[in-house]
Amino acid sequence: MKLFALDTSTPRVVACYVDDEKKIFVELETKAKHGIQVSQVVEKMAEVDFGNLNIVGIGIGPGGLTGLRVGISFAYGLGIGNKFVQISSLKLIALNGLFYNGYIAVVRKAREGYLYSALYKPENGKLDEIVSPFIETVDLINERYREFSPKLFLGDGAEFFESDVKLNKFELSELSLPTARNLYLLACEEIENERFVNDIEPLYLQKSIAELNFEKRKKEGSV
Amino acid sequence: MKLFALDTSTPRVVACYVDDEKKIFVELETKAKHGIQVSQVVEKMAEVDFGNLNIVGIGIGPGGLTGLRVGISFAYGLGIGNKFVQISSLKLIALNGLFYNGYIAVVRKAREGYLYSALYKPENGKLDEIVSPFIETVDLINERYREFSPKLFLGDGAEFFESDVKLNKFELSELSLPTARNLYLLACEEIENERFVNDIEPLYLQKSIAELNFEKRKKEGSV
Amino acid sequence: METGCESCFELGILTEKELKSFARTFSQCLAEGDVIILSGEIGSGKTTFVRGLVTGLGCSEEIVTSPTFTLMNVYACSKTVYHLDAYRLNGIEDVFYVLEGEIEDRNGVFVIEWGNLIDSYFIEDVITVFFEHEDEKHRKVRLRVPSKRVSRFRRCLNFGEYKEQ
Amino acid sequence: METGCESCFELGILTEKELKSFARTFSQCLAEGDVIILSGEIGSGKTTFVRGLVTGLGCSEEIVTSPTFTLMNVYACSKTVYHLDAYRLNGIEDVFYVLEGEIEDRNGVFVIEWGNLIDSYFIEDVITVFFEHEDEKHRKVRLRVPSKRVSRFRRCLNFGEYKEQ
Amino acid sequence: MLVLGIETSCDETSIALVNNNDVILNLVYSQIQTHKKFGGVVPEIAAREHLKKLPILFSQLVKETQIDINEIDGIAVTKGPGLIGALLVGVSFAKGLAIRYNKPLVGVNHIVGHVYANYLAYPELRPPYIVLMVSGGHTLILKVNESMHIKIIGRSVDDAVGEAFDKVARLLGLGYPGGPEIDRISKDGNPKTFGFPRPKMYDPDYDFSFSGLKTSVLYEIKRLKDAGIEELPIKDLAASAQEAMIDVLLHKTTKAAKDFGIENIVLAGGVAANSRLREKLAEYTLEFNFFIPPLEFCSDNAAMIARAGMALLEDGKNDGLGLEPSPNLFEMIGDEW
Amino acid sequence: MLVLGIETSCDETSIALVNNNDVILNLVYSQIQTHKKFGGVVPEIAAREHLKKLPILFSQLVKETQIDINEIDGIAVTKGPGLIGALLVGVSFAKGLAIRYNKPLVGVNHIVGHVYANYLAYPELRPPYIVLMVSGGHTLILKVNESMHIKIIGRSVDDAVGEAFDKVARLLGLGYPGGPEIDRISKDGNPKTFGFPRPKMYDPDYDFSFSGLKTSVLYEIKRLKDAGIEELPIKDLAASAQEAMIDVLLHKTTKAAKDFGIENIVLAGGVAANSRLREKLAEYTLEFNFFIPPLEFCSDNAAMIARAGMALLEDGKNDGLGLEPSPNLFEMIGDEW
Ligand SMILES: Nc1ncnc2c1ncn2[C@@H]1O[C@H](COP(=O)(O)OP(=O)(O)OP(=O)(O)O)[C@@H](O)[C@H]1O
Ligand SMILES: Nc1ncnc2c1ncn2[C@@H]1O[C@H](COP(=O)(O)OP(=O)(O)OP(=O)(O)O)[C@@H](O)[C@H]1O
Ligand SMILES: Nc1ncnc2c1ncn2[C@@H]1O[C@H](COP(=O)(O)OP(=O)(O)O)[C@@H](O)[C@H]1O
Ligand SMILES: Nc1ncnc2c1ncn2[C@@H]1O[C@H](COP(=O)(O)OP(=O)(O)O)[C@@H](O)[C@H]1O
Ligand SMILES: [Mg+2]
Ligand SMILES: [Mg+2]
Ligand SMILES: [Zn+2]
Ligand SMILES: [Zn+2]
Repeated sequence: MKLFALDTSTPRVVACYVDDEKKIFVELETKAKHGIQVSQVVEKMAEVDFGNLNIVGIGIGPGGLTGLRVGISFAYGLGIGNKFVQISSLKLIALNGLFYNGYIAVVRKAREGYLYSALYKPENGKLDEIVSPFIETVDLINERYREFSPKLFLGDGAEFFESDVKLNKFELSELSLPTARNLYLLACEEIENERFVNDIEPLYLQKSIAELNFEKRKKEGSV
Repeated sequence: MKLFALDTSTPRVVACYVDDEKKIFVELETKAKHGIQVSQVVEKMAEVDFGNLNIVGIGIGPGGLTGLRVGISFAYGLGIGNKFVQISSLKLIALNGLFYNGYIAVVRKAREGYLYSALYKPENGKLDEIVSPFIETVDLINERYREFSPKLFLGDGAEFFESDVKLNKFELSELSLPTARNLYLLACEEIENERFVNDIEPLYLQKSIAELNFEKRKKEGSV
Repeated sequence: METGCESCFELGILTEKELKSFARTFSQCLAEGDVIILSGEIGSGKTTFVRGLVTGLGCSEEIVTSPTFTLMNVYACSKTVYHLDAYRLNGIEDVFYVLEGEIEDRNGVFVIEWGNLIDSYFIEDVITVFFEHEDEKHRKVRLRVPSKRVSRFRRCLNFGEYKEQ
Repeated sequence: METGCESCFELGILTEKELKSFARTFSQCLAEGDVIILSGEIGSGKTTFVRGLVTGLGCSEEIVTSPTFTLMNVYACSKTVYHLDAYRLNGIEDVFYVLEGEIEDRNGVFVIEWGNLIDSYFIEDVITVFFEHEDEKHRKVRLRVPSKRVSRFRRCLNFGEYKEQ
Repeated sequence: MLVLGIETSCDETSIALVNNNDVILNLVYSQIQTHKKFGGVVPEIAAREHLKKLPILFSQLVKETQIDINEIDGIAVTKGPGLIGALLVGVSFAKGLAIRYNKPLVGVNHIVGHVYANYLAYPELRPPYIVLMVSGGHTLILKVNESMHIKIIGRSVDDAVGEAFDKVARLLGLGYPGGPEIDRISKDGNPKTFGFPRPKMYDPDYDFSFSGLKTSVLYEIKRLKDAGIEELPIKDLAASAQEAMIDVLLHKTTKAAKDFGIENIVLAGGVAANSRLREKLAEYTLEFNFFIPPLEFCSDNAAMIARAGMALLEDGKNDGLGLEPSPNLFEMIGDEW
Repeated sequence: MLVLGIETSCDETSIALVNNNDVILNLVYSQIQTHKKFGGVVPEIAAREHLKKLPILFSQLVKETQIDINEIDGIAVTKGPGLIGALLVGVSFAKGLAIRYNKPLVGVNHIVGHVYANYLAYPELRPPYIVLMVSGGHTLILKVNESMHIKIIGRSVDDAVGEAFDKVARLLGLGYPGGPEIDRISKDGNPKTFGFPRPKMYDPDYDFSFSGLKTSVLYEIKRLKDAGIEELPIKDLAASAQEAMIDVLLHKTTKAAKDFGIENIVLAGGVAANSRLREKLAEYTLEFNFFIPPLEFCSDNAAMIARAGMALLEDGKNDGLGLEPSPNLFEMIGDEW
């Protein structure tokens, strides 16, 4: 197996390369744009033979739209014609809480009071998806997750929620970002289950924020 | 803060660089010796200004002796005259189980039936050290940890123990290795608590295996 | 153009020069975040109006070009001017994405040609300038502002060479 | 040298050539993992003995040099020969580290000059060769093997030009 | 030199394989959605569309040409100007290919790409030349010297000419895009019926102004209606409006060529497809050599990008992983590239 | 050229600052532990000791010389031969310094380092020369040609001469290390009293054999004891044994020099400190030029490493991060470097 995987859904670009001889994990977070960061990450993998990959793994979001597309297009260039596996970017973050005895709610800021979110439950070292990724306001997310307890909130939107675990701010911010090693674990899970695809489907999530706002204001207007 | 940290206690060399502008995390595992791997990791941090670090963090073991010394000597070259922080290499591995609701026992093969071990308990996103690193046989380790329950065993020696969590072999092997991000978290914990040192004390752990074996055979001889 | 509009200012029939001059004065009555809809047929003077507007914010009128194809031009004047054109948009859905993808900066003024095509988007208070063809050299211009800002605009616009209701 | 040793073979007084020849034959009686202590004063023939030993395992005697300063030489013969010298070691503690740091391979034979200095380390069965000065050209050599291996060594050593008890 | 070209700067997704001046295959994703008036013009939607279409086109190209990508000499992708989200899709995909097949990668200026579309039809074309770049978004006169150094010497101060075509067409009740419509019906119209103004025709600069034309057409229509004419002479109106635009385009362009002593005039952009423009070039062919790209390469396409990139690759240029899109490439360096 | 040298190949931890041929400061960690006969000889312990001592020495060097490391031109560290764990400490530390101060880094062959110890005292020394390398671990004759190409032409087939000194000293009941002891008491002894053999003295090769000497001394002692002499003539025995060793060393070395037509003979290693050896050189000074390092630089030290490294740095060599220790450097390339 010669696997290269990449996730560009957050400000921290993470990538890994694994074959029989070596494993390389790289994570990069700078002020540069995603296009530049992906290039820098690839430069840190100079010993990788990108001409001979057999599987390309790619984070499909949700997350920053431009960053996601940079990653997915690049993955296409690397792997078109070969096998792809798709990694859920929120699940990737959730993996930071792999041994939590409860529910992990990943919440990532989209815009204007809306967040991307999904809910997972760790079971024997794997994460079960309880609620698939969706986009909503803080209140409605809390509503949706009310029945699940206890909860650990991860993601850059966690500040708006109350976890049942008390983490300090710095630690929470670090645990709210993906790691390359976890990307590898999720890629392997996909490979193990033979969930290969030829076309990558980005998870933008249905409505744009402006549209949601618009609908919200219409409702308010008619009240 | 311009922090560079490194751990060479396992076959996977991990390092991070963090300042206000950027964060770089690298993990490398190849068939090459530690000296070469450290050089390769550093080459992947070409944008780091190693001439202007103010803190150097280093994993002090226990672990492979040669690898440890390569890392520590290198860290000395980088940071002598500045501040060092020391990271416990077993604790670094334990951090993979950060949210486990129980005890994390890290066990790493030393030689001839002996293992390095330590015991930790996660509390609110930090690990409390319950038993400091020591070296012993499987049986005596089990003995020592009998009173603590439940337990998750991590480390390349975990195959000799029974965890209360069922992980598959591959996943266990990955979670038994350090990550660069966790190295960063532990380095920050040291910095936060201002545990700076000028001299690095490697944790070789007191007796050599041969000496332990010798004593053991003497006992058997006199029985 | 509707009549009997309470918070409207009829500027009357203006030459190109007068129209630009009004736009210049008008620009100085704006606040950060204001949305200005420019409503009128092809060639009725919307883009010309923006030329005048930017001169009131310290820019030169040459920087203004038609945003029909670019969708949005941004002029860095004393306030940032986001000059949009809804002419080619397919409706509200596209508007969502234009604004979302482009407008990071909540400060500045937003001027939207053909904004009436997408007025259902604007629930909050907008300022609208209506343009009507009079003849080749003249346009009829009306300004409508949110009711609570009427007095402030009245005061602000009192000075200058243009007509008021 | 002790007398009345049950599992001993007295080789008697040997010339240098005879000593090497015996070492050669002796080498073929060894098993993987065997530890051979060479005990005797300075110049009593221990290193010379190893020269003979390696020729019985397919190597040339020139490859053997004194391990006094190197602590351990490794000869890659039909069995790997670990040629140690305890002359400079500070006692058991050092032995631990020499063996631990260097000996990855549990296969091979371990030959230790001045091994008697560290004999408390060896609880398992070792083979010991004792060397005594006779005169400038002759040495008195005795072999002691673990009791359970006596008959096997007797059979193995029966052929060759040397004396036996 | 065999070059793979990729174009995703605006709304057209295109990929092409070009061997020197021969276009082996040029694929442009056709806009099928008729319910949408204008297609995916919005940046976010354009970018999403490119991400969907580019891999499909690539696979189709490989399948139809049976090319082994290892055989190509380099990859050329549009660097700018354009929409940043859209450009990023093409550039990132190109980088992935470049790394995987270990090929040099160059970023191409879209405008320069339009200029090079001509080389596909006229391999012998060499600078210096004057370029008239006319499309929906651009109306420019460029001066290109011997060393391919490009300077903008004239531009529209208000509406682009393509935009003018589109708005006039709308005023006349014609469909979109307006240019081809006006072109079509003007064939049966009289260009002299109405004397629409040629703004800035005699100004000493090389700039254009087209916003006055739409008002002239609009007021002419009003006049006719006020005069009671119910059935408007659309064809004549169209032909006359077109004539005004073509006249000023040609006048200014040839003036620039004469002033700078340059014989070669190159046309580029969607409006270069206009048949009246092509007709009227005949009036100037004694003094100048005109180069017009084949219809297929007037509007945005990847073949022109591949050909423009070829010039860079031949010079040994390789932007590699450091290539980043420049949405404002056009403005960022003022009037020069 | 200002060079920082680091030596951790065996049991001595040393760091030095050398400017061209001047040693600004040479620090060797003194073995304080007297209860240990031989100090940290075991590889694992040696490596641990180096890790403890090297930073201390470095800090001391910086403090005493007040050097700003930014001023140095390069770093030289022993690459091999030696103990792998020990070498790694020096090499890794050196790499850290090299990266931090952005200085070129070169790996130095320890044997070559011993040769270069002479340059510190004799800056004018130039190859070709014959080297007699004599220490506890090594007894070698090297031929160094004009281009500093080094070939081993002779070696001990059994015990090293330093080892022979140590074992003879033990037989005579003297302390450790034996060499300096024998040197000392031989001054009051008669080297002709006993005619100990000079093994391989007249063999046509340049090899040595010293194991026979220890038995000769041992048997002589027996003879004396058997003859009833209670108080052994230690000084004469020592002087005679020393004479035998020195004779054969000088004979073979000068023979090699003559056979190869080389005038310069360089001594290196701990035994080069021997005063009788230095005396007897006088017999050959008409035919040859002898170079002996200052006492301080005969045994392992970092100054010689710095000086040897300087030659590499002047040639623009920079191993950088790719430098890895070669514990078997000596053997790996056969008889040649
Ligand atoms: N009184 C006037 N006010 C404004 N413009 C005038 C006036 N008289 C003549 N004009 C001319 O009318 C034209 C108006 O064009 P402009 O591009 O401003 O219209 P627009 O409303 O932006 O049209 P579009 O719908 O194409 O955006 C310009 O050429 C301008 O010079
Ligand atoms: N019969 C003999 N057997 C062995 N060696 C002999 C004999 N006669 C003479 N010698 C000589 O005695 C010397 C023995 O030296 P050798 O180095 O083998 O001794 P050793 O026991 O290894 O001493 P050390 O304690 O220094 O290691 C050699 O020079 C060898 O040639
Ligand atoms: N035959 C034609 N005559 C005049 N204009 C035309 C003709 N064909 C296309 N156009 C115009 O060209 C423009 C599109 O050209 P294109 O180069 O694709 O534009 P851009 O690259 O600016 O999007 C439209 O404005 C259209 O009306
Ligand atoms: N004055 C002397 N005369 C003879 N031998 C000496 C003298 N001084 C030191 N030696 C010998 O030199 C050896 C140590 O030299 P050194 O170069 O440090 O050895 P190595 O590098 O092989 O460890 C010891 O064997 C010692 O007996
Ligand atoms: Mg307009
Ligand atoms: Mg010996
Ligand atoms: Zn174009
Ligand atoms: Zn030495």
